[in-house]
This record gives sequence, C-alpha cells and structure tokens, in this order.
Amino acid sequence: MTTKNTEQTPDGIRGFFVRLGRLDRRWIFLAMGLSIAVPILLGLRFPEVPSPMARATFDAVEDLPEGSLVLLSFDFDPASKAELQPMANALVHHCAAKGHKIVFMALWPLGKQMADQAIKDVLLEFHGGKYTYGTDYVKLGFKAGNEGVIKLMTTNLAEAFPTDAAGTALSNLPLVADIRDLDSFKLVSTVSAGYPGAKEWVQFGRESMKSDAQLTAGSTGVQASQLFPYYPKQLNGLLVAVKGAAEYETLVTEKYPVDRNAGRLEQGRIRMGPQLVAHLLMIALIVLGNIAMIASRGTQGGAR
Amino acid sequence: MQRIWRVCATLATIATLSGLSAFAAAAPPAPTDVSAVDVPGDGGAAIHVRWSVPAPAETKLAVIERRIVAPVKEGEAAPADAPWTEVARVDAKKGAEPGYTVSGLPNSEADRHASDQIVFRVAFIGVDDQQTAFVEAAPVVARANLILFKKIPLAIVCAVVFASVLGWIFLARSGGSVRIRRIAALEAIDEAVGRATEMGRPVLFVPGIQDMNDIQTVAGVTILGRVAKTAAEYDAKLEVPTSRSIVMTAARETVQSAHFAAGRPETYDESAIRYITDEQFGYVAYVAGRMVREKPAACFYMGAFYAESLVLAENGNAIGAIQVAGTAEASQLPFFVAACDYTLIGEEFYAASAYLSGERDQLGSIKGQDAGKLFAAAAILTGVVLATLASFTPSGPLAGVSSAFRAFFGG
Amino acid sequence: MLRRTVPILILASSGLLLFVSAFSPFTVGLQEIVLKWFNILAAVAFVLGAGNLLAVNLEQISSHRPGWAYSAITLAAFVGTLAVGMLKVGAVPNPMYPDVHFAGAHDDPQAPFGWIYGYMLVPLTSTMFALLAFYVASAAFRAFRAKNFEAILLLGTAFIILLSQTAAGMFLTGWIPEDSVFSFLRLDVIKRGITEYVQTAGMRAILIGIALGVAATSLRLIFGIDKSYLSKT
Amino acid sequence: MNDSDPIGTQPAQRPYSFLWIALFVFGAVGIAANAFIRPEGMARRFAAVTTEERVLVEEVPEKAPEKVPEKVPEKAPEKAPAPAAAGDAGGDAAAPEPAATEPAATEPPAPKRKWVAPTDPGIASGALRRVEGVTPITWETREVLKPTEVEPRKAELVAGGPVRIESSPIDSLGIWIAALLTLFILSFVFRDNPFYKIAESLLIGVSAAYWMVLGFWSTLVPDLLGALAPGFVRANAIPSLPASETPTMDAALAFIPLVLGFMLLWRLAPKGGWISIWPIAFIIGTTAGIRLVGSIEADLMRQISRTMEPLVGFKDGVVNGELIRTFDFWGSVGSVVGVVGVLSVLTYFFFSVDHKGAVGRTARVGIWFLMISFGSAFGLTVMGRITLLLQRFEFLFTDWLGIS
Repeated sequence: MTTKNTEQTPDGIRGFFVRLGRLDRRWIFLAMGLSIAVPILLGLRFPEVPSPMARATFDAVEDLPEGSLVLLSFDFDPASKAELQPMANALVHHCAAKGHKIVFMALWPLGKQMADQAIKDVLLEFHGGKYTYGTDYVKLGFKAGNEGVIKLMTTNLAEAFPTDAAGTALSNLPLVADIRDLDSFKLVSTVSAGYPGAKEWVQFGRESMKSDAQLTAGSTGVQASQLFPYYPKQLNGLLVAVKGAAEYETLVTEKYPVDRNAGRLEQGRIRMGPQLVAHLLMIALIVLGNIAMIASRGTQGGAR
Repeated sequence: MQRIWRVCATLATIATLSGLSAFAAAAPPAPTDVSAVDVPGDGGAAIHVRWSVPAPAETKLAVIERRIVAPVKEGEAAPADAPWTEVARVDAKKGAEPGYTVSGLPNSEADRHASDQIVFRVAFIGVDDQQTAFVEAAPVVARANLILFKKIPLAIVCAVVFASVLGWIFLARSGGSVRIRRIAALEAIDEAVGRATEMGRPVLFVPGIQDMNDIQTVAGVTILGRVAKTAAEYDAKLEVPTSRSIVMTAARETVQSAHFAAGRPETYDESAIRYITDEQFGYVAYVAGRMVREKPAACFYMGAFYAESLVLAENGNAIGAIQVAGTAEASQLPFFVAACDYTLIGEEFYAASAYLSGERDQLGSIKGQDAGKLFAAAAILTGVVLATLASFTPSGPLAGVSSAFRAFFGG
Repeated sequence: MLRRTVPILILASSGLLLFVSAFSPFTVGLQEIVLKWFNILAAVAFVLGAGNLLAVNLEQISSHRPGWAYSAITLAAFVGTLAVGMLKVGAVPNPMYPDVHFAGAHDDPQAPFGWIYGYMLVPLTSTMFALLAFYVASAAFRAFRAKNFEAILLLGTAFIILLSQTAAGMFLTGWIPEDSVFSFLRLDVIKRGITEYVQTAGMRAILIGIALGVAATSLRLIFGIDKSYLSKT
Repeated sequence: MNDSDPIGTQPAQRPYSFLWIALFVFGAVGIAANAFIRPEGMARRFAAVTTEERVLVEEVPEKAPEKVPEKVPEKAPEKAPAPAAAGDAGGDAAAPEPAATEPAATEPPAPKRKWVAPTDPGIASGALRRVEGVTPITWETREVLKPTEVEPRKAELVAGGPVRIESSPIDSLGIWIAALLTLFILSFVFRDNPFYKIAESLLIGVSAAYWMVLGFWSTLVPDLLGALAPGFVRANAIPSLPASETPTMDAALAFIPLVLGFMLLWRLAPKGGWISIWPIAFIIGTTAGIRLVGSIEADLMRQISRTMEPLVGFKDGVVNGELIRTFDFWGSVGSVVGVVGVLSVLTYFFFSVDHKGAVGRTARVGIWFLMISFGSAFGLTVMGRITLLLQRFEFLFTDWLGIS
C-alpha cells in the first residue's frame, strides 16, 4: 500500500516524517495491538478519582431508603460486555448491599444472560444469604419489542411480562405480584449499549415514573454523547464507559467492601491500565500525523 | 349520596374529636373536610385526596390509607372487611390546599379504564408523634378520561409543526418559492456513481442495520431510489446487502421501480439486493469482506448505524472509495464525519430524500422544517429571556411565568 | 389501484390512528397491539431471509463459483444451527414440566444451541466489534490533521478528551488547585466544560433538527406526498 | 485458477506466507508456554454436573371440603378438555395416563398434578403423593467452572450428593474453537484471507439461524401461535402460557399479523410480489405515527425546555452563617455557550437561506460547535473501543493460553 516515490521524498528527518505520513495502516494496527496486549500481561493499574456523574449514580442508589424496589434493565449483549458488565456488577452489588429489592429485565435478547451472570457472580456470591428468589429479586427475562416493552410497562407490567424468565406467573411471585406499572419503582437503572436502551427509557419510561423516582444509566462511550443532554434532569446518574465503571466501582467498594473474589468488582479498574497506554498511543498518532502533514506540505511548496 | 357520606364523615370527625380531647390531649385535632376526587384528564389511576388542618401548629404528617370497597353499586354500603393499606405519609400542611395525589391505582377487573371503588381515610401525626383517629372520605372511582390533559402542550406543538410542514407543502403547490441552499453531500451522490461507472467498479449501498420500523431506514431506502436511478442511467452495478429481510423486500421494490423510471427495466438484477443476517456484526463481517474483495468505487451508508459505522468507513477508505454517509444516529456522526468524504448530518439526512426527489411538494416540506426550527429558536429565546429575568427575582411573578413556560415544553 | 392506492390508504390510516392514540388513555392498547404485530411480522419475515440466504448460497455451490466452499460453510452452519435450535436438540428440561420436550431451555449453555452461541457466535461477533480499536487508531492518524480551522477544532477537542480520559491528564494539570482562579485550566474541568456545555449544545441542536426531520418525513409519508416506497411497475 | 476453485483465490494475491508464519509462531509460543505453566492441559475445562430428578405427584385432597359438590357441575366441563389435550398432543412417555384424566361427572375433579423433586417437602408431609406407574425423569445440568473455581468447588463436594465434578471435553473444545475463530477474525486487519473468509461464512450462517430461532421461540410461538392455538402451545411448548380472558379476540387480532406476514412472504412466489408492499405500507405507517409523537415530545419539546437556562447564573453559598447568592461566572459562561451553540447549529441546519452574510457567519459558528461535539464524542468513544479489544485479548491470554 505504501507508494514508492523516492524522487519526491526528501532525505533526513523530514523525509522520515513525510514517509511516516504515508505509513501503511497495518503498522498502526500492530502498535495498537501491542499497546493493549503488553499492559495486560504486565498488569498495570492506576488510581481513580470519581467524577460528579459517577457520584450522582452512586447517590441515586445510596439515598434510597433500604429495601426500595429497583428495576435493573440489562440492555446490552456480550459485544459490549467488557465495558458494561463491570458497571452491572458494581450496580448489583451496590443495590444488594443497600438491601434493595431487585427486578431484573432485558430489552436485548442476550441481556437476560448478562443479568444471569451478574446474579450468579455478584448477587448470589456476595449476598446469597439474604436474597431469595421471588421475594427479594425477580428475573423477568427478555421481551422482544424494544421501546414497545417500555411503553407496555408504563401501563401494565403484567402485560409486558406475563411471566418471569422461568415461566412463573407474576402473581405467584410476591415481589412483583402487586406491581401495576413502572410507577412502582423507586429506581430504574439501565445498563445500555445502544438501541433499545437508555434513550428509550428516557423517552418512553421517564414520563410514567414518579417525579422523585430515579432513572440512571450506564452507557458505552459511543452513545454517551447522546445521553449527556438528558443528564441530570431526565437521567439522574450516568456512567460512561470503563472509566465510569472504574469510578463507580471505587465508590461502591470503598463503602461496601467484599471479603472474597474482589476481582469481580475490580474489572473496570483493571481494564483502565491498557487504556492509558492505548490512549497515549492515540495521542502520539494524532501528533505524528500532523507533523507528517506539515513536513509534506513543505516539500510540495504549498501546492495543496 | 356524596352529601350523606360527607355528613357521616363530619359526624365521625366530631365524634372522634370529642373523644380524643377527653383522652389523648397530646394528639393534634384530626383532619376535617377529607375528600377524594378523581384526577381529571388522566388514564384512570389517580385520585386526589384533600383535607383541612384545624391546628397547623400541632400537626406534622398526614397518613393516607385506602381500601377497595370492590365493585359495590352506588347506594350500597361498603363492606367492612377489606383491609386498609397505607398509601403515603406526607407533609400534612404543605401548600394552600393540603392534599396528596395517589397515583398507580390498580385497574378494576371489570373495566380496564377505571379503578374499583376506593375509600380513602386520613389521619394526622402531631409534632410529638401522636396519631389522631382516621377520617374517611366518600368512596370514589378513578376513571380514565377521553383526553390526557398532560398531553395538551404536545398537541399544541404538534399542531404548530403540522401547520408549518403542511402549510409550506400547500404554498409550494400554489407556486411559492421552494429554493433550498445547496447540500454538498447530495451533489456528491451523482458524482460518486459516475466515478464508479468510469472505473468499471460497483456501487455499494448500505441501508443501515435497523428494520423498516425505523424512520431512518425508510429515509435510507428513499435515497436508495435516487442512487439506483442514477446507477441505472449510468449502467453501474449496484449492490445492496441488507440486514433485515423486510428491508430487502422494500429495497428490491424501490430499486426495481428506479430501473423502470430510468427506462432500463431489463438491467434490474434482484440478486444484487441480498439479505445477509440480522446479526449486526455478522452483517458487518460480510460487508467489510465484500468491500475488500470487490473494491466498490462508491460507498453509500444511509440509514441507522451503530458501531459498524467506522468498520465500514475505514475499510471503504482503505480501498479508496468515495464515501457518502447519512444518518440521524448522533453517536455515529463523528466517525462518518472523520472517515467519509461527505456526511449528511441528522436533519440533512431526512431532508435529503425530499431534496433529491426535486418535487415541489417535498421541497416545501423542507421549508416547513425550517419554520419548525424558527419556532424552536423563538421558544428557546423566549424561555432564556424569561429565565434570565426570573433569576434576578427568584420570588417575583416572572419566576412563575418562566417556570410555567418551561413546564409547557416538559419542564 | 391495488398496487398504489391501497398501500397509500393503509399507510395513512395506520399512521393517523397511531398518532391520535397518543393523546387518549383509551387507545393506548392500540399502540401495544400494533407493536406486537410488528414483532410477529418481523419474525415471519425471517422465512423470507432464510429463503434468500439458501437460494444465494445454493446457487453459488451448484454453479461452482470461485469461493463456493465458503457458501457451503455458511449453508452448513445455517442449517445446523437452525436444526438444533428449532428442534431444541439437547435442551435442558424445564424443571416444572420435564415431560414437555419443547418447554426446555434451548439456549442453555449446555444445550448444543447454547454451545454454538457461547463458543462460536460470541467470539465471532465480539472480535468483529473489537476490530474497531484498530480502526479508531487508523482513523485518528489519517483524519485528524489540521487542514483548516474546523479540522483543528475536531482534532483539538479529541486530543484534549483523550488526554483527560487517562492518568496523564491528572499528571499534566492535576497540580492546579481545584479552588483557584486558574482551575479552569485543569484538563478534567476543561473536559467537563466541553462535554457539558459545547457537546450538549451541539447534540441538542442535532436532536431538535432530527425531531423536525422525523416529523416532516412522517407527515410526508402519512399524507402520501412521499411515495418512493411504492412500486411504479 | 480454474472457475471451480472452492476457496476463490485470485491470481493477483500474494501467498499468505507472513500470516501463516505469524499464526504458527503465536500458536507454538502459546502451547509451549502452557507446557511449562499448566502441564495438565491447555484450556482444559471442568464442569460441575448435577443430576436432577423429577417425579410426578398429585395433591392429596383435603378432608372432603363441603364446597366440592357444588362446584362440580360448573367446573367439570371446563377442566376436562385441558388435561385430555395435554395427554393427546404431548405424546410423551411420561404424560398422564388418559384413564386418570377422565373423571366421571359425579366424581370430584382430578387432583392437580405437577412434577417436583423427590426431596420436595410436600411428599414428606403427605400433602403430595406420587402418581403410580409414571417413571421419574432424570437429566443432568452442567455448569462450566472457571479454572480457579475447580479446587474450591471440589472441596465443597458432599460424598454421594447429586453434584460431581468432571472434565468437560466439549467445553475444552469450545474454548479452542472460540480462540481460533477470534484469531481468524483478527487476521482481517492484516489482509483478507481464507481464515477470515471461513470465520465470516460461519458467522453469517450461525447468526442468521440464531436470530431465526430466537424469533420463532420468543415471538412466534408465544405471541402468534399462543393466541391462535393456546391449547396446542400449552401442551407442547409453553405449559405456563397464561390463559387469556378474551381468547377469541386474541385469536382474531393475531390473525391480522398472520395475514400480513403471508403477504410479505408472497415475495417468494413467482407472481404478485407487489402484494408485499401492503404490509410494508402498514409498517411504515405505524412507524411514522408512533415516531411523529415520540420525536416531537421527547426530542423537540424536551430539548427546547432543557435549553431554557438563565444566562446569568447564581449559586447559593453560606458566608458567615448567612445565605448569600453569588454570581456564578463559569456557570453563566456555560449557559451562554449552550444557548449560542444550540441556536447557531440550528442556523447551520437552516435550508431556506444560503450560507452567506450574517447567516453564513452564524452557521460557521454552528459548524464549530458541531466539530467540537464530534471531536469530543470521538474521544469519549475510544475508551469503549479499546475495551473491546482488551476483552478479546483477555480471553486469549486467560481463558485459552492461561498465562495472565
């Protein structure tokens, strides 16, 4: 892919930068691969300072009275697991540490499995003793229909989810038997990777929630900018990407530490190490790209 | 009927009051004038409970309880055995008319749009935590109303938007000006197809990864019509891989009619419009591989895109294709802007199909969108001015006007 | 008539009905029903997709086009996955109804369908997604060049955000006291300013524009002004 | 290359020597590393296998409640068809015997039957009794263990209990396949190659079928079939399908998407494919109707109201115990920037006027705002993208190679 036109390329350091500007992109790919692989193998970690958004998310869960009814919607799939599962784990741990009653659901087909994993790894692992199915937590599972499901839930929960994930009628589960609609939840938290997700919860769900109820979202970096306009009024808390997860994890585990398997609540922070190196690479690439541009502009006498 | 209940309630209150004053001097006087009324203009799940506070200084909280007196016919007495459930504990003397709106009441078995008959009762808790006796209100039914009052501002704004869009379409029909500024990305479409023809390489059109129940996909397929027509005229090979089979059907319909419109029905090749898979990354794996192998000279990305935007745009760039993107997915715009030659940003994408059609009606609707933007800008300016003035006098009348104006748009 | 007028009428009536239903509690159920219908329709449409997929790949194989072996792989993978999924082969019985075979969980990781999902579909899709890490780097290298003022804003902002996302940001400007007059020079403060004010403003305007675009497009469709989806044959 | 070349190599392409060598070296290093670190085998998985057993029981009736005789005439006709249907259509060996489901009209209704674990407390207490002649159903559930979980779980095992831990070759194979497919896809960034093509073909085939299966079991069966033939669905697929209050109405309503679906599928027929435009018109119409309100309410109105911030901000502070409102400089700057930004970007989107003069200058400011927004969004996204690759590397290093 690199074109050989030695006649136009000057010698020396400028020539180097001019050639750099036409670098085969596969070298960039290689550099990116190494900048992630090497820190993983070396296990780099850095401290985190929580941002106001992470703190707001923390407060949304923390300030609820103990034992409040919360709805956690797992609106992502394995493709976004790396970014979002750490958030989901910390969120489940936080809710359970506060003793909230948790209803799990998913707008993405595979979100159900993500929820199952968080339940197994965190809820039952750290809080198994005080959480029994049906009275303290319920898994509603996945329902197809995107925002339609949210709309249904605003009027009739039982219509959106006639049964839980295992096929038991909601009326047989004490926790959800009396819930009519979304209005009953003190906190709705979506961990969302795209459509349908946080935006749809704001658009179609927020309306029907009590004005003092909280709606928070954990988001991938990519859709975060779409959600900023909703924060802090429509979205009471917002966690963005691994950094948000790492910050929230810090807040949660500082207040509610666990005695074993703490790694399950450190995933976000562990993943921030390679992030630093990769970000520095990106910064270096932008700088080099511009130097190369300036160098080649000189050689062509401003012809472009 | 209501009156009888009220009299009963008052009698009960008086009885309670006299009883209480004799024994528990510490508790405040019980609530008076307790009433419960259906909230108007709602979905039939809310009741407003009101009361009066005889001795505000001694009263702290109000405890509200309810019980369903089941589908009792009017005139019958309520059965006494239904249990009372607490609804809320609220500040007893907040506002000029103390009260509380109970929402989320369950539907009646018999009628989806109404609750059963419900009796509310209220008691006070005094400053020293002593509770008064309960005072009952007359039974009440929460009924759904034909129109939701909270949707009235929405209806007004919808009317404004409708009027501007349809009004401009009408004006355009009757000869009004439909001149629109040039949109570079749209002019690039013909150029890109032309270049692909010159180079003898195919044109790739990606209509996004959502189904036809996304307006973006509909808009994308509309633009496909124009691209297909140009490609048919130039006799360029057009490929449309789709990620939904309904989109494939719609795209085939559109491309086929474009070929008819271009007068080249015989060159329409149905097999070039293929369903790949519903899976986002399975679809992307196919398209990316296809791009590297077939090296299309022009790539169009028009529709709803998510993470795949950059995979497509970077691979398109590596093969040196002219790339024109259009999406209303705000999160993907940065990548298209960075990696494509031309990008239709948000509203431009929706305007594009109207613009490309070149029909007066459709161009008129773009003018209507502009009128909508003027309305939005005016509303924003008014709101900002009101809010700024109100911020200097937080307790003045302007503050009320400002917050009312803001609440109109959803608060 | 059947080809053009009926579809226009269907579109207009269904559109108007759903629009009006947003304003009354009595018609809320209508939207729910229609949304349910769409899901059913989309599921039925899979047959169409499967038909197309089979036709294309069988044609490739039978005519021995170059690369027909890959079509055979696709076909085998499709048929195999479909068979174990539809027939719930090896599904874990439902503990409450172990006698009803089709009540079992076909997507359980130990069922063949769940195995295919966990060990094939997940690694394939998530690696495809992960390729973005490479593309984001090459895009930054190639596209973020200071060609004009707009490009400088684009790359400058990306640069600042990237820097502030990492510990490097704290290292460079973290020494500026948070309560001093110069605190606005701190990278985390600048990042917050950019995202909360500038980016929010930009995105808000984009959303307002999109809302109007959606409204105008919907109106054009409902009132039969945009008929491009219709066959002209 | 002849036309029937199954892997479609094009003559112009260079041999894949570099790729072959790289893959080989990577694989060899990994395997060698593992030979030292985990001699018991690379990517070997263990599973905790639990034997589940269910027996069919029926409720032992309470001592002759007086209500029973009254209820029989009403209940019997309703109740009788359901178990019969289950018996006919289920066809399973363990289905209740037909004889037991045909109570004489004078007898009380058949007791409720269900499958429970043999350890169910109801059996011990006498509230439930086993149905004679029905063999218990047993099966095994397998939970794959992470390598770190194997030893702790082994320590927890109870001798003679239902759980045992054993090697799981099928999952070990799974890890290998997943690792190889990961490498195949990653090889695409180097160059298009046969490995990528294999992975791509597999991905298309598997995922198309996956979504089809999902659509069938989670939408078509419960929502379409469940409404049209609830008895059949309950007997064969979803025993817990809730009974509808309006079955006829539901069936009638489900008929509409069925018809629309058939119209859509008419495409597959040689003639009259245009009929598929009817369901498409229906989809577009409903979409337009729903989005029209949704976008005006949530995007237009809400974003307008969000922008209505006072240009001059104050913040409340406590100075010497007194509440004092002070001028908030940066807050005010932010508000002004926000309002200017929204208005200028809206100007950029203005189509009626050419971007010249004052409008042009404002639109230019709008472009600046857009560029900063995009730069910012790009920067914020990088983190997520890197995480994705990170996760794949974690999988390769930890789950497959076991070196991290």
